[in-house]
Amino acid sequence: MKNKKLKNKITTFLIVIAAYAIVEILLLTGNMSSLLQGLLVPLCTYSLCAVGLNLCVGYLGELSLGHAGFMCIGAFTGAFFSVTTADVIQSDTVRFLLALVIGTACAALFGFLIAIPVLRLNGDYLAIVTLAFGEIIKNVINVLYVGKDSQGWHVSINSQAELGLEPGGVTYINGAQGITGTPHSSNFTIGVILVLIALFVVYNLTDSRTGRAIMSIRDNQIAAESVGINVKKYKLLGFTVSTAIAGTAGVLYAHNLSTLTALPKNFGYNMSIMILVFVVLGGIGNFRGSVIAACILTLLPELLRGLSDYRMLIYAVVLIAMMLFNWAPDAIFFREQIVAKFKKGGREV
Amino acid sequence: MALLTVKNIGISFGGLRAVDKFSVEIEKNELYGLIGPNGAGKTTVFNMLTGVYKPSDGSIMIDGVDITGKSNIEVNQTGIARTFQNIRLFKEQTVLDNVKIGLHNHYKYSTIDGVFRTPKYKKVEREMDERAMELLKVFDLQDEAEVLSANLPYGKQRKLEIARALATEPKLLLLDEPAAGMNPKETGELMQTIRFLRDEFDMTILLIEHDMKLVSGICERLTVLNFGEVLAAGSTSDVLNNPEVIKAYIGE
Amino acid sequence: MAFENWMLLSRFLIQASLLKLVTSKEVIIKKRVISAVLAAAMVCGLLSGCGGNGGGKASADSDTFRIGGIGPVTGAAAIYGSAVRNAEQIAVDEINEAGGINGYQVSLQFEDDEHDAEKSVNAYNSLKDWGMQILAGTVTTTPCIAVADKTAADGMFEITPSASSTDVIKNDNVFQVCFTDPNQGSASAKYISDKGLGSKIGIIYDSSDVYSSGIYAKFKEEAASLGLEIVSESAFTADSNTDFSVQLQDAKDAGADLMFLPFYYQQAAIVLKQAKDMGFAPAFFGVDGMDGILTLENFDTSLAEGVMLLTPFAADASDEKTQAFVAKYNEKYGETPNQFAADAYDAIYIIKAAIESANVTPDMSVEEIGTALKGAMPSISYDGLTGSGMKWEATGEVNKDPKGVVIQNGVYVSID
Amino acid sequence: MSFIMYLINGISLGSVYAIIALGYTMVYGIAKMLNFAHGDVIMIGSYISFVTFSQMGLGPVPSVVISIIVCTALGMIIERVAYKPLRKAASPLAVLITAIGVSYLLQNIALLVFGANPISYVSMLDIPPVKLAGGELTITGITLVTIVLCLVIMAVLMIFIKKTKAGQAMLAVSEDKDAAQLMGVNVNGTIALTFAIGSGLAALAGILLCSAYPTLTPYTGAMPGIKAFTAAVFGGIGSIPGALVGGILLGVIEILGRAYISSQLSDAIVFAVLIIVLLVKPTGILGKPIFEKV
Repeated sequence: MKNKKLKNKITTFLIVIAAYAIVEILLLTGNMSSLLQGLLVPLCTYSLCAVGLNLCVGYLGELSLGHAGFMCIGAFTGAFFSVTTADVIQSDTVRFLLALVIGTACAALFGFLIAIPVLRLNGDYLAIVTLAFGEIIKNVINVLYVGKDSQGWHVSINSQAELGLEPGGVTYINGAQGITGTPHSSNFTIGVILVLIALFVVYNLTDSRTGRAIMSIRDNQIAAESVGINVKKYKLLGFTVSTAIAGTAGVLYAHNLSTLTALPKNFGYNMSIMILVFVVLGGIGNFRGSVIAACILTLLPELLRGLSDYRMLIYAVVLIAMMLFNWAPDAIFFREQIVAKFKKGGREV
Repeated sequence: MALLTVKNIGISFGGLRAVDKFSVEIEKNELYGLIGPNGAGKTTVFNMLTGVYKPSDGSIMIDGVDITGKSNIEVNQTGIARTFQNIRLFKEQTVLDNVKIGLHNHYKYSTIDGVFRTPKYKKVEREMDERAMELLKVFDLQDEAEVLSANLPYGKQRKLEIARALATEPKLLLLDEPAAGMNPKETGELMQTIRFLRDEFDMTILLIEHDMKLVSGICERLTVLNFGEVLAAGSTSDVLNNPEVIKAYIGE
Repeated sequence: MAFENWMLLSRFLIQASLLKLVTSKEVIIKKRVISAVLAAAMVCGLLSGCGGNGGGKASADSDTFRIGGIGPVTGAAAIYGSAVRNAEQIAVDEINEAGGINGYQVSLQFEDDEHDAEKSVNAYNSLKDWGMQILAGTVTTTPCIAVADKTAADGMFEITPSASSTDVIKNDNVFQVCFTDPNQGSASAKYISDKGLGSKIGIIYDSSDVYSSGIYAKFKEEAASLGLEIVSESAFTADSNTDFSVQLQDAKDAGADLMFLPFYYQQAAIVLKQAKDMGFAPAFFGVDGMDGILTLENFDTSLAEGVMLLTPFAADASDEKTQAFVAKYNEKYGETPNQFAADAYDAIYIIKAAIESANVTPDMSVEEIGTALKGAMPSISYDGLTGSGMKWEATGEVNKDPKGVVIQNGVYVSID
Repeated sequence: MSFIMYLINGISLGSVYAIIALGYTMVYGIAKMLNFAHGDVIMIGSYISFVTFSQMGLGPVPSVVISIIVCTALGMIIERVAYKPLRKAASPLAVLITAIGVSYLLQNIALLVFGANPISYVSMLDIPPVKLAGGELTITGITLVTIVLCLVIMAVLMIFIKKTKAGQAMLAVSEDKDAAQLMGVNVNGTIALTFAIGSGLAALAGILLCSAYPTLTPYTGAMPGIKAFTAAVFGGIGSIPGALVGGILLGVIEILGRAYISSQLSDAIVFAVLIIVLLVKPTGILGKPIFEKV
């Protein structure tokens, strides 16, 4: 078992590194389309999110429909740090690394604070509460105004005018307009490194004393309590790590675009659900699957661009078909039969 | 002084008195049986002893420590471990990992050690593996260490649950119908194992059981529950010959 | 193009399902290596496949201008993107029929961005692969800011029909056809003050929308300096934009005699109906987003009687240009065009005017075209559907006069 | 006086939520799944009634009947094709994700068929508003109809469940699917029936929703759907009176929050109240407590 886990881990790392190498070769030889080049960072972003959520869904056994909200917190705190320190910290790399740390930490902090009361709830109720938190975060950020002038910082949750900035003051977070002018610091290499770090953390975490405790809660909370596992602590820990990874993804997201707004499309419940789709399609508890599913489902609508009006329709159909193919007991039976046939055929040859 | 002293505990569910004025004293290294007809409140007593339910009155002392109203996590850490009537294993994990979760509070390293695979992690993991294998050997499960616990046959699942409970290094072990679903041969083996635990691990054991052969074979003393109240208590032979007990079991 | 994508997609899906097959629990132990190889092959095949696609860029015909468009044609903002796409297509077809620009044909490719910044950048990159030389987009503000960053880096000329925030034109390569939001806000306040349209003003705005909150902020500021009294101001969000009873009740209680509604006509239609239902009848004043309300399918236009709005475009204006455009749009798409469509139609013709003025040719590089057009913009003057004598600052902002109209008997009538 | 007006508006909005929430809660109670596509079935129902009533010129009754029939059929097809194969899947999340796929599918079909342009929905019923307190308070006809209809539907549903065999079968399936099966209840049939009823209700909900808030687009159902789902959880998901209580309360909180706290933060207020309610009462206002036997 030990060996199997290790092999599994190494395979995943090798796949990510191989994919990175292939991409870099294609980039160097100029064989990659602009569309794909532009998608490289988003692929890392969504892979990160999916890995983070999979820790929560697959190992902690709790359904969260609010991970886009944590991504949003990471994105806004990271971007806020970057735009406010653009003059202070000269080195782009240093600033971005600090933004990553801050965004991750803030998302983790919020995750932690939210988890304290909320993890008492079970199943679908927990899911709806996380969804609610995600929506609250989005709503609040949309009316948040933060600016600075010689008098110091001004904050309002009503309007930009209410900040009462002196002439020459700068509005950093401008309500629905969000943050504009975030430096473009994300790149594919950093993205892949972050994915590898996240994978390293989740693989090692789940295959350790802590991970076993987390999984024991998922498998049977009463039994876990009966052997003295501090259920609350490990639930909090699992959830917080999961939200921290979502926060990291948020920072990466924010530094890939020059504008950051909290719209239903990018940080609403729809995005939370999209991340969940990656997790479920890739296999609950299977981190490698999450990364692959995130990549496939992010690429799919882009590759379908040729279909013009039918694009999202086909996407929906493919999604339903993939779910049925991967999860329906009948389909699994059918698949296993085919695999068995293949194996048999192979032996005869 | 007795290892476990329970005085007059009771609990109600929705107006129904499930257990009333239950008292028992169990000496160290004793094998004690809790018997009674279905629905008599035996499992409820276990649940109160282990902190799953809080008794509405009465007190529970283990080894001089008052654990009345403590959570089941604290109760375990104070020294009571249990198995469940409806088996509760960590089904998605291996047999070995199930026992290692039991070792959780006795072999420690931090989360950071775990993530970064420090030497401490390696050392403690090795020790945990060794200890867990020792425990599995007691139950003859060493060959199934890497099997997913959900895939074990029923009898072995029961044994694994005991092994997991033992891993928490309890002073008192509560077994809820350990022989349920076992055939006579397996029950025989189980009896031997329970005796072995008592002798070799110096364990004190309280068990609920319907299999009278097992009860009369290994228990030294018994308490009989009927309709939530203690019907009789005393040495096994006395209790089993008590006409009231026979009446309660056979009925009118 | 479409066929290539189909091929790519089918290959991709087959590989994906094979991978899934191989990673299914049953065989996972034995076939792990194969799975890894397959995954690598999949990534490789996919990426190089797309790479091949990208190579097509070099083969761009040297006698065709390639204009790209970006906007939401699916998702909640689809109405704006599809209007722009349709109108741009009409303009391009007209130009090609009339012999092109300086004799060069124009081809148009429009990509969906679902009103999302990230998808918009994807759409932009996809258009670059297609060989786009000029961008007529993007339609909505937030995505436009993200894309404007990319066009600036590539030196591409960009003209947005309808993204109205001032952040959009921060870079000097981006020009607007529409008014900027602050511009509309202050123009509206001035108009109301000059004409004495109301003394107690109530405002409802969409706080989750850049366009609406931008106009609102400037309007409020301007109103204060003009001495207009704002008695009630309340917001709504994209997530609760179907019920305005509270906002209207608040304004009614405050005795507002003019409601300023800086948002789009779908919501305005509900506001008008709810106001009528509750017996609240102040004057209503809208901005260019209100345009389209009369042609909203099935809308009871009597509700909009007396509504005033500042709009550069009116679908039932009597000038020949507008009538021809509306007729053509109606014939082709079975709908009446809204202001987005008009802006987009103008955008294509403005590109044409700029190309003619700068004398660029399709064989020039994207950057050369960008520099030339950027230089030409401040010197051209254009008469279009959304204004006559339109001129541009070098910053990208348009100068044109807003027209005040009032709705009477279901048609726009000029106030002036 | 404005407070009373706000209250009435809240109840009006809430009763629309309630009627949508009924569909969610029934399906959840019996199939234990969040049918994310429910909001989109509502949207389809509205479009069908728009086509039959405003475009084909049928009367109100035939057009309501047709849209109910279409939605019922649609609901049953969705259940059969997309959900049933996954009922025994290893994780309950599988069917949730498929429901999301169905939701995308319905939205995009509507987008292709009806276009992105919104449609101004004309109410079928032309009931004059009721004026109270000398014209200070106005209650629109559609508000009254919605509230009355909501109560009637709820009463009919409760009677149906209490008095009919099929209703009892629903109760049995919602308590314990396997036990119900052993007792000879046709579980598949019962679940299909639940989807049929839920989707039929969705048609009605769509018509009422669009009559009260008359803009119809392919995305009309999404947000009310989520809010109604929230309402169902609020009231205790699986409970029919809970859907009513949750829906009305949610509507009232939304309106009062917007009126007295902040119009910008009304969504946040609604969701914050939801969270507080669930923390105090983890299974919603009228939900049954979950009890795990040890």
